Amino acid sequence: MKPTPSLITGAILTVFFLSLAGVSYLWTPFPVEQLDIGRKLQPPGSLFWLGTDHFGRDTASMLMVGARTSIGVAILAVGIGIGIGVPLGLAAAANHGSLFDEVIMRGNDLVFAFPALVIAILITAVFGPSAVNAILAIGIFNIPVFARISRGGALSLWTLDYVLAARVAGKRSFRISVEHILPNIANLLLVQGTIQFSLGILAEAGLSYVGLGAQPPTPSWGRMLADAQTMIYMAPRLAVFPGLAIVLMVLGLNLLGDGLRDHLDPRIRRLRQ
Amino acid sequence: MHKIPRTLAVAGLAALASLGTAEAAKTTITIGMQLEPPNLDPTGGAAAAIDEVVYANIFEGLTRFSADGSIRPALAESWDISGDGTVYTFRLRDGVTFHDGTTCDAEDVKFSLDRARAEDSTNAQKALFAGIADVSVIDPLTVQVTLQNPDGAFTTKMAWGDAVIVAPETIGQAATHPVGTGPFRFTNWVKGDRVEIDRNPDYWGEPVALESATFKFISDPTAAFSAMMAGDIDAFPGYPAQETLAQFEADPRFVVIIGSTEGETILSTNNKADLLSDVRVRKAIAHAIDRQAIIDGAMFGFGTPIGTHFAPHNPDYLDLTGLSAHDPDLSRQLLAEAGHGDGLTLRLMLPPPSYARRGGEIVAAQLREVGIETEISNLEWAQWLEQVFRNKDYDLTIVSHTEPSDINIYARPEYYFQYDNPEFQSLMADYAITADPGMRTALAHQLQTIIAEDYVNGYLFQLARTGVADAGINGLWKNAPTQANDLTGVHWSD
Amino acid sequence: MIRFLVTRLLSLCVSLIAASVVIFCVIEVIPGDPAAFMLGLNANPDTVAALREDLGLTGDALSRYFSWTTGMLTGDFGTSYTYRVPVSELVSDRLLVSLPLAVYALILSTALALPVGMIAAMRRGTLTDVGIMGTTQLGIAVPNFWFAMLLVLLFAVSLRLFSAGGFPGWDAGFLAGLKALTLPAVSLAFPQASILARITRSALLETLNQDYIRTARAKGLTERQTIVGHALRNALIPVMTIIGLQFAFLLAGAVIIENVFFLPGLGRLIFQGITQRDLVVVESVVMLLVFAVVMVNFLVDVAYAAIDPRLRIRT
Amino acid sequence: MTRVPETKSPAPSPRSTFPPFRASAGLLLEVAGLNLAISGTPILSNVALRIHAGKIIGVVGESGSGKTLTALTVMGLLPPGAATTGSVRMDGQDLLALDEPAMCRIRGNRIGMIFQEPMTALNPVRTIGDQVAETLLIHGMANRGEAVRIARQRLDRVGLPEPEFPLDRYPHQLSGGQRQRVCIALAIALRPQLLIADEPTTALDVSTQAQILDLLLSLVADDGMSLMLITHDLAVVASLADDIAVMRNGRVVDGAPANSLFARDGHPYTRQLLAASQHRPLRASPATEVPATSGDKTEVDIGGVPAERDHRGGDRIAGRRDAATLLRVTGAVRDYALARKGLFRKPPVRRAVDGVSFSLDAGESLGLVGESGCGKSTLARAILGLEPLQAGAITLQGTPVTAVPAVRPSLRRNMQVVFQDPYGSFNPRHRVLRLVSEPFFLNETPLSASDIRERVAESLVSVGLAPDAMEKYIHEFSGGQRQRIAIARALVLRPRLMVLDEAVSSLDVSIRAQILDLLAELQGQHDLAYLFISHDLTVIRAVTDRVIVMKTGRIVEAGETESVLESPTHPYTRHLIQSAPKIPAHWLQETGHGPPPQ
Repeated sequence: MKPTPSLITGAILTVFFLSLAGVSYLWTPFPVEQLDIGRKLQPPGSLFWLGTDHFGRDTASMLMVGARTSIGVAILAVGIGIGIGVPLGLAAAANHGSLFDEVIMRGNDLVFAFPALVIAILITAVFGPSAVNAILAIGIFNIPVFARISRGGALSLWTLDYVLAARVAGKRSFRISVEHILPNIANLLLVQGTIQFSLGILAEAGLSYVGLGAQPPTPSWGRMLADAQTMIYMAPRLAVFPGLAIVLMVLGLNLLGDGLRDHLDPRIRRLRQ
Repeated sequence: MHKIPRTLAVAGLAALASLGTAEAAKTTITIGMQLEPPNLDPTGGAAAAIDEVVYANIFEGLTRFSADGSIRPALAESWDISGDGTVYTFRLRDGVTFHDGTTCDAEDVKFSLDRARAEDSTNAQKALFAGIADVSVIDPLTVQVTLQNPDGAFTTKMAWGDAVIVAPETIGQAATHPVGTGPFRFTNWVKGDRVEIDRNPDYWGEPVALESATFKFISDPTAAFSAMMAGDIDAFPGYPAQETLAQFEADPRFVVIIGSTEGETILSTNNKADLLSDVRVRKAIAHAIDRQAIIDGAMFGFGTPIGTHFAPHNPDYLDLTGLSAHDPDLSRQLLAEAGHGDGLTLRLMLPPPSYARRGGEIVAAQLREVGIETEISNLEWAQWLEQVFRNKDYDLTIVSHTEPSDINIYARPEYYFQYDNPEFQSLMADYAITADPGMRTALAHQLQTIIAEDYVNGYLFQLARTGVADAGINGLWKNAPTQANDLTGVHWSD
Repeated sequence: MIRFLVTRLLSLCVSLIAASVVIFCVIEVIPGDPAAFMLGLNANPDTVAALREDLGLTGDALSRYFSWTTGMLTGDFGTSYTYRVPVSELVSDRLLVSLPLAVYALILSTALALPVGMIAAMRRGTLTDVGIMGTTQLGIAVPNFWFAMLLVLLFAVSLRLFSAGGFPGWDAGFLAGLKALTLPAVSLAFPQASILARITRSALLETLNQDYIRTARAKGLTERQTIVGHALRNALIPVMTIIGLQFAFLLAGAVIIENVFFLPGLGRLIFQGITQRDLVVVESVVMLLVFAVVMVNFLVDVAYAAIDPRLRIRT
Repeated sequence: MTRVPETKSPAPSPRSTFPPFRASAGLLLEVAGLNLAISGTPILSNVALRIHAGKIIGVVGESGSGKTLTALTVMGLLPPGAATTGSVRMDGQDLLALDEPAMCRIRGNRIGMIFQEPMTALNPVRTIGDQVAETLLIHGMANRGEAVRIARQRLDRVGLPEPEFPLDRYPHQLSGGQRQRVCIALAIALRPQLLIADEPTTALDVSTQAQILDLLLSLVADDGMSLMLITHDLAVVASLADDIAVMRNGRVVDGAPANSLFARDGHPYTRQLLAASQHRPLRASPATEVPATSGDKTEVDIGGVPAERDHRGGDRIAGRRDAATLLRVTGAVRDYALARKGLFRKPPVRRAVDGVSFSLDAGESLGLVGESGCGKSTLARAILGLEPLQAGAITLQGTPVTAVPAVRPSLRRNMQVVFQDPYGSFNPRHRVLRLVSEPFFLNETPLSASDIRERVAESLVSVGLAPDAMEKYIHEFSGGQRQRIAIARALVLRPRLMVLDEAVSSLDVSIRAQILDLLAELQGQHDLAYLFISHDLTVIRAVTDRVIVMKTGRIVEAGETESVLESPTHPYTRHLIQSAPKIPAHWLQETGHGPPPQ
């Protein structure tokens, strides 16, 4: 099955940023904690590839370490979403129509009703702004997304014959959910995972833009944008580079998500053959 | 005394600027401000923004600050002090009326002072009136105030925004519809956007040049810059985005006004914290700090280094920066002596303003150079007040104390940096009661030297007042002896 | 039909009550005391206590919860601690900004997205389709506050076409108000339009695969007649859900945009409320937003029934 | 508002008499030398058809033979990427050469078409009157008022009269049969010269199917319209068509007037189709051999197991051993709660199974027949312990089967199931080994991996598949092979009872014959009891000893299969048997292909 262009570009962009974050653990052009007011606001050149910021820190290194923050927060938030959302969704589908199912669905609608960003701000106000709280705030809003997706996918599978056959073979709903239902909605979760991952990046950028994401000295793209905002007229590049990083990362993930959906969806696959 | 830091101290979140009104008519002006006042009753709230709208414009006190910080008569035409300095007899100006037409006389003065010092008073600066024993009306134009003991600064205290004279009939809704005796009357307040005032036709003093004025609230630095550039704002006295001042200096349309404030920006140290009770550690911290780097990095060069807790523009200021010069090796040596050769970790709490957030990052980096690791946590004001100020649950924090001549906070052991030095406290008591200028200067120098040598805090710099204004405006205050935007003297030149 | 609406209304009330409980509890645990915040650094404890009494902060949580909720039912949201004015008045001022902004952004987004989505669906696989899908991918990926920054940089500061932000108030003329909301609306609308365009395209494609489309073609309808006569209305159902969700987001999610353009909207009111610990404002406004979202979902359900007879007429 | 009941049209008269020979009317439409390839893969090659005005042509063939695509080519509704050569001439015009606007003027006006799935063929959000009137409006044949009037007429004509079927009714308020009538109405609104019907009755019940076929017949007779009927069911074609074309792998392999198609020795494939549709596996008696021709799309056994089966003697019917009763169902009742009417009133109840009692002995084969919705599948699920009963009892070898809380594993080991849909019965992510060995979950003592492989291999071989099939995934097998794997799965634990729920309904005729043979053979070897559920009488007749006929949850008739089907006592059974289209007996006698001698 020949992969589509969107799958390739998506994969390239995503791998680029992931490796960027990975490398930043071992090496960055300049140490990020070290401030040197003397060399502040240098234009991009041979020494500082992308120039320096108002504290004299090398923008390229900041971007690399910032990638680590953004990706870390977004991945863990998706992890929370899957870890809690999927079991809830599967359980709701398993005893469809019961009170438990109703409660899960009502709970989902309730969480969707809350304005996500405002609640994130509230959480960080209560527990103080930090990367962990950002993960929590974004993670909470991933749970209903995955619960709803996995419940929808599972419901359609429960009516299939092979699930009935498994019941005839004496298996109970928990074992059926794990052995039969989960593997067959894995594609669904993978695609939704990439989408929520990209939304997580945007949410983390938003939170740290208003100062509620990862705190100094850990660099984060959102806060780089916020700091650069006041100097946008003197050094526009300070605002352009982090913005571009966010856009390319999110674009990569969305393309990867779309590509995977087409690649894995049997209906599309059959059309393509 | 300490108030929430003045407008010029805050980089913080977005505020409001009105759309460019028609080509600015010459008799009206739009002033930019960073923080919106929670309400407009100076006697009921501590927020600096309240005074910046109403002080000298809408409300007036017995006395008032002038541009250079000196005190001059306002509603009190003149006063004389009894021999032992405890009885003040104020003679009020005749024919003064409130904006609602009612006359302002001794009864109103007595009401204002009694209300501020009452048991259930919610006046933020209640301590100003603690010294008053009795207020009595001699005749409609004469008020006699008796103090428990002499107070050299009583007339200065009466010039504070919290001591303005209000009428009993109108204090009820002063929070939203202030009625004072000032040259401007309150007309409208669009919450979250602007406050509008206009000229008071029957003002007792000489009429002001401006027809009307609008205070626009913009806290976001970039928004402030865009609003100034786009011409939406005529003047921004407490302009937050110091990094863009260079562009205004280069633009003929604008003039940049650099002044100083009463804001001593310090690295407050919790003297009772176990690691920091050892003076050698505090000394090591002081020597690890490069003040000029912080001024350049956080405030883009605006601000004057200070060696002690005193405003440089004050005549009694003593330059003690030498005591805590930047000397990392000395710091490392002191730390070793104090038994922290392998370094230590301290918690650094930072309130919202940009001097704290940006300054904090630079200080953290400088301390790291000498082996002191810091865990930064950024707090909202509410959290800072509760956790740092009231519960003293912190090691280091950065804050700017913007009250005028507030070195007396070092005499209060329960104050948040918990400095308890009996010798300093007795000296402070003498300073408070001496009126003779020569004696006060000598005492001031001694006080400054003690807290410098004790390395109570890391004294960083005096907050500069960076203002930007349309080149055609004059009469704006250069310095900020108190939190105010006094528009009485402001007028367009062409 | 009526029974369908009654059950929806019932579940709506249940979620509102649950929401109010959740909000109240979250607010209760926020550290920081409004009175201390207002009185500043050196206010001595008894003045703070006096103010707490004055603001009604004392008293046990349960009675405060009931007074808050019953108050809300009668439209009295309590008085703001910092502004000392009824919260309802504060909110109505801010609503005059947030609501028009949300509607303006929604109209822009829908007017742009629906035609674009349809064209992409009808010309599936051609260059136009790939082009449109590419731009919408970009549209989704751009953080709206960064886009807003660029807009201000370009239109307000260098071209001086628009003001850099702020809101003159509707009394300064409808057009003036609209002009002030234009840049914020565009920066909100662009990402939403991208999402809506993609969903319109996939909904239309899904519908075009249905059997009744083939029946229509067999009756002699041209492709255009089939789409207009049959596909559009059926594709509208999923699209409407998204529009409903987007409106709810625009109302509450514009916090950051309101910051960049310093608009006196609901988002910033909450933000200031939190920083100044003006908790009664935060409680009431968040509750109002949840109410708006739930109502929007309810209206979308009603619209469903209007469009889809299967819901309206029980067999 | 409950669904409107089927309209009662006069009982269908079986087409016993051969239709009077029609004067050879003019040639309406001729397909000549038609080749079709879709994005490169060849689909149709050199298809030739002649449709005469006012006559019915039947196009028959198994799934994938290209019959539907032929029709779509005539209508010009081919999917993107389709390339055609050859010609489709109508009234001197080659339709293939026409541009889209011209083709749009023909569709619905001169050629109408109806499709297989009536439930989704109508736009759910528009009224039926609106959709019928649209055909007129689109072609500009009438203004708004006239179009509605004609629409009302056409709906009456197709048997949807005014009072029960106002124009403002919506599709979801109609049954499958009624919706197909609306589709017919909108296809013939402009009295087209030709109506193409692609499997019009496959998705419908036997009795509804009969009504629709009669409607089509009357339309042809009264309006002189030609009909191109596409189906896979020989009996439907035989009972209706004037001429018949047989298609296979995109070619027309045989074409002739209906009465002579089976008379002379036509194409072997035609004969094979006929034989397969009449096929009755000799239970414990030699099955008729089905020649497996190479290259044949139909079933080729994987792994080289010889197609012929060894013949074993032993007469099934006479010597039935009187074994103990295996399964006993007494007074079973199963209710489903419907949507709650009032908020507090108890929800109304639909009774799916209403007091059913019967018994099944070991090694016996019992048929359960009835139209969809008669409760036969619900009963089967209740027997398997998948759904609880509201009343009555089910016992297997004496021990009661109770769905709630759960059926004991020991009991479950004795009964297994084979479902209808070969594509939905298997988890696509598991290998065949794991699929077939799933029932081992019921064993107290888990078997070792090698034992499992051995038992699975043995089970696969017994259903005619090679042991190495266990390493493959399910998507690597055809429909017929999958059903064999399903049987292997059901067989692996040596159950006493096997429930077959429409197990062969979705298979092509020739493959169905092989599966029925396999089932007959396995029953003999393992003394299995079958509960065979189907709506297709020919299958029931071929496989079961006794049969139970069910209608709306109740047993209306039961007894020996032959006697029930030859001389039914209950009127409903009689109606069922008559409704099922049959190839006229005298056609078969002439060709010597009648049912094999007993």
